[in-house]
Amino acid sequence: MAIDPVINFMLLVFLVVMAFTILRLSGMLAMTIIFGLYSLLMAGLFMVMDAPDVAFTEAAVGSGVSTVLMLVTLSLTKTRHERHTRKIQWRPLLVVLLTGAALIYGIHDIANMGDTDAPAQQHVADRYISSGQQETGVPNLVTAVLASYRGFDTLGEVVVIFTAGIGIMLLLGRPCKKGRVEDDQTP
Amino acid sequence: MVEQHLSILLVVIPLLAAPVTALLPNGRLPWALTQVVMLACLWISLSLLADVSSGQLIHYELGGWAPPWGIAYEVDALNALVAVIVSMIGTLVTAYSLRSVPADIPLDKQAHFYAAFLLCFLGLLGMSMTGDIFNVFVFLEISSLSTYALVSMGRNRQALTAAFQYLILGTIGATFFLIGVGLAYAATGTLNMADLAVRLVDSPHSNTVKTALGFIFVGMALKAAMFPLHQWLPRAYTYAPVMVSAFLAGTATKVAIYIMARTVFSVFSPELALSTLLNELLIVLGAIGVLYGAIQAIRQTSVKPLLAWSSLSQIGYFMIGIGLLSATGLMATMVHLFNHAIIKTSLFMAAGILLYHAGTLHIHKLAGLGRQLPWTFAAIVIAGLSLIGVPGTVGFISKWYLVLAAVEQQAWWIVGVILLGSLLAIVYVWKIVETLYFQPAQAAGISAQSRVELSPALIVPVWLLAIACIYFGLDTDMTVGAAQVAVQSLGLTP
Amino acid sequence: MKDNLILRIIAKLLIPMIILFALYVQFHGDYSPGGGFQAGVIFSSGFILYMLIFGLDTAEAIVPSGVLRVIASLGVLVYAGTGMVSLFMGKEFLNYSALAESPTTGQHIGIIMVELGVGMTVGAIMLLIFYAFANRGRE
Amino acid sequence: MIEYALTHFNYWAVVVIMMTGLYIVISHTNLIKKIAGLNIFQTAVFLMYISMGVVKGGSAPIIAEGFTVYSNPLPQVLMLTAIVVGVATTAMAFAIIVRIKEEYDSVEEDELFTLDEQVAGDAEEW
Repeated sequence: MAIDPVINFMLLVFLVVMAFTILRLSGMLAMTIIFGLYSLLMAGLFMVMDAPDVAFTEAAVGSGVSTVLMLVTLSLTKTRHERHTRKIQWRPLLVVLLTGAALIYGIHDIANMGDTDAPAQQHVADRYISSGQQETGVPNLVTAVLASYRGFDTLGEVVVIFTAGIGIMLLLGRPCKKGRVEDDQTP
Repeated sequence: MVEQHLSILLVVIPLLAAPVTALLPNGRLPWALTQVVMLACLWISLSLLADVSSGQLIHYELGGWAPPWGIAYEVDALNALVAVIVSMIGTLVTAYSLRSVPADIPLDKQAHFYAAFLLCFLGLLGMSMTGDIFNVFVFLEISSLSTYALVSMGRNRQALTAAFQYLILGTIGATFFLIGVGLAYAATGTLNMADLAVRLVDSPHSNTVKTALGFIFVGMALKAAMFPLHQWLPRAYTYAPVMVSAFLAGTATKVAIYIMARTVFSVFSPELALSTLLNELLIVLGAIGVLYGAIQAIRQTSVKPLLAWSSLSQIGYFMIGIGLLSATGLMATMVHLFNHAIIKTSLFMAAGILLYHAGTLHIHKLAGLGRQLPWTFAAIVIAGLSLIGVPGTVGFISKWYLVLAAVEQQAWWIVGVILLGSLLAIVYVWKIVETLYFQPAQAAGISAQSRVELSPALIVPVWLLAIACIYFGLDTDMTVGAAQVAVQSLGLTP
Repeated sequence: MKDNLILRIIAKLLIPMIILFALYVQFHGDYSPGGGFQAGVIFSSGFILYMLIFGLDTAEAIVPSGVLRVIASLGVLVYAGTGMVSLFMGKEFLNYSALAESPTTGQHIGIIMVELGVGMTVGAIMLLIFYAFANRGRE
Repeated sequence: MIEYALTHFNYWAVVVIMMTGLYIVISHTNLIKKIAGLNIFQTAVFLMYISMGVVKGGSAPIIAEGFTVYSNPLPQVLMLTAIVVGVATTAMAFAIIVRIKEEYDSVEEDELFTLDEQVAGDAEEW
């Protein structure tokens, strides 16, 4: 399944349009729905780019967990609209334009997409593809790299999720009996 | 058998302890386990430092895969020193938290609180030990996420907004770091730091590599709260629980600065930094940060924000030290990492004692408290003198090396900035000392409302660090020695 | 939504299939896309569906949050423990080749073990997060 | 030139999406919207990595008979980790937002500033 340039192009254009829509929409519910759709399209694009594992995860997490969490938060905070100022804010715009310019400068001489001679395809990745299956006995190379070659990263990833769980139980666990003090150390 | 695994055990022991701690019943038990783990980590990191001080390197291949295919731990004197800082501060803060946490955190959350504390601790250690640049990102996020939770546990509601602001800026920083790593990977095809260094020398300095350095640098600058990306720091340090402020002030920014030094000196080359004018930027922003932080510190009317802004001023010195791109400059930065961790942690812990005693940290409400709490006051004076850089204290040693580095390059205006920064430090330290000791105690009588009895668990860690301020100011073998070996192992000659 | 018959029946049909799919994704991740993380998310989404239809109390009666905390912690311990076992067998941390006679078998055992750890932690934590949010909504 | 445009179009789109996300984060005051922006910013980075790993004529990196060219598994592995980190951050952020709403009764950043200032009386500090 080689990457289809037309589908790729269409999906990218859609993604850009959706990102702008999320920027402009001030109704929070609509924004959340578009956000879920954005993630789903992103997952589709990953699929087109031969990354089924990432697509799977993005679909489950981006358009699943994140969107549902956003909906729950909207209902808990009773937020329907953001107070939207239509004015362009110049300072954030300047920061964004500078960062974007730096990135455009940086990707100017990045290797062509799909190039088999690109440095990214050569050095480390080459061994994973050529001997990953013999060395780990697992045909899904993503699983092989994830769980064995870079198993320590994945241990870190599990700990990240665990940390989030601990943090959320600290924040939203049974309500504090003590009650918060209004002010005693502010200047 | 154990010796060869020490470098990984340093991270895995707290990693195994954190989920166990989360399951323990609330009360003393989670604290006890945390303390045991911290002591074990302190012992491991000290023995690692002893091993690498002779100049040898410790190399550990995780999963048995040789780098660059697998992740490797590479320990030299630079990261061993950082690991010692983190585990030493962690040990003392845990001892302090025996009395501090019951005063700040509701009982039903203490087990999870200690688990989050251990996670933050192991994240920082993981960042400092690893030789793989993507692994840095993973452990950076472990420490960041737990820090957001820890900061939000502060007793004022402002702790929540402070944690949220930190979360936004911290995540932007981490994502910038990730973009930089991606660009570096696109240019070289590797993620191992040593391998990256080799391949970056081969490849001509392309746009991609320069941008990679820029994004990694900005990402870490956000984490290190470098001026002008410092907005999160004063609020986070002010509103976090006392032991969290003390721990973060001693460790979190230090590790970010270590990563910055590591990327500038041993992944990318100092020449690349020169050609992109990164060094000029570091020095100028560092100098502005030193003065701006100090002036803001003077304007504060409460102890914790004053200390937080003073941290910001000190971060400027690290930036100048790295920006000079010389062996002496890097040595000054490393010595100052250790010294400032000692100083700031002892000051925050001492401020905690004032808070528990008086119930407030408004400076004008603390008048005369120094005479009621002579031990705390004496420790504040010692640490304050170190902060200023009085000879005989640790602060003097690091400023001395920084001045030497500036003089080496004939950069006289930097010497001026360092002296001016010290003068401003005198002003804000004096502001605390004067109120605490020389102003008459308020008629209301603060002792009547004291909340927590002074206990050895609070005052002993403060005094251990105060003694360290003097000891390492007189005997510089360990800190300067380790810094020298580290600088040599990076290929610079002092 | 407790009284809606159609929802209840469809949920009762769907939930076993979701959980079956999660198990497939968990244990077939070596050969096809998927693995512990995706399985954990799918597994928790099955229970979240149950929670939405039959209410938080019923869900918490079946899977109490105390049990979930133990599972979440155990997941991390299973992962790190696999690493420790290979360390005690005389190889490096997480070197699964130490787990069996032939290195490839060892690798395979190790990968299944760590994926199991990932699945346990992710599934349990996702559910705990939703419990925490849902509990806030009731107050 | 067309060759260059075709092989770099993905990266240009990535930059546009990324910067839209970043702009939402730093310019909007609604905290939930900020998190949506943060997610867009992060997913654009995922797209950048995955684009790097694409190989012309390749297939998904699962070894099977009949295929010889596979796309690069390494960026995919890295992004799996990054996606997990992203959802952990998002969940954490929403938990903080829920608590902020309970304490301040607002999720608009500028209102929170004013509420904090009323207590603190010190505008400089934020």
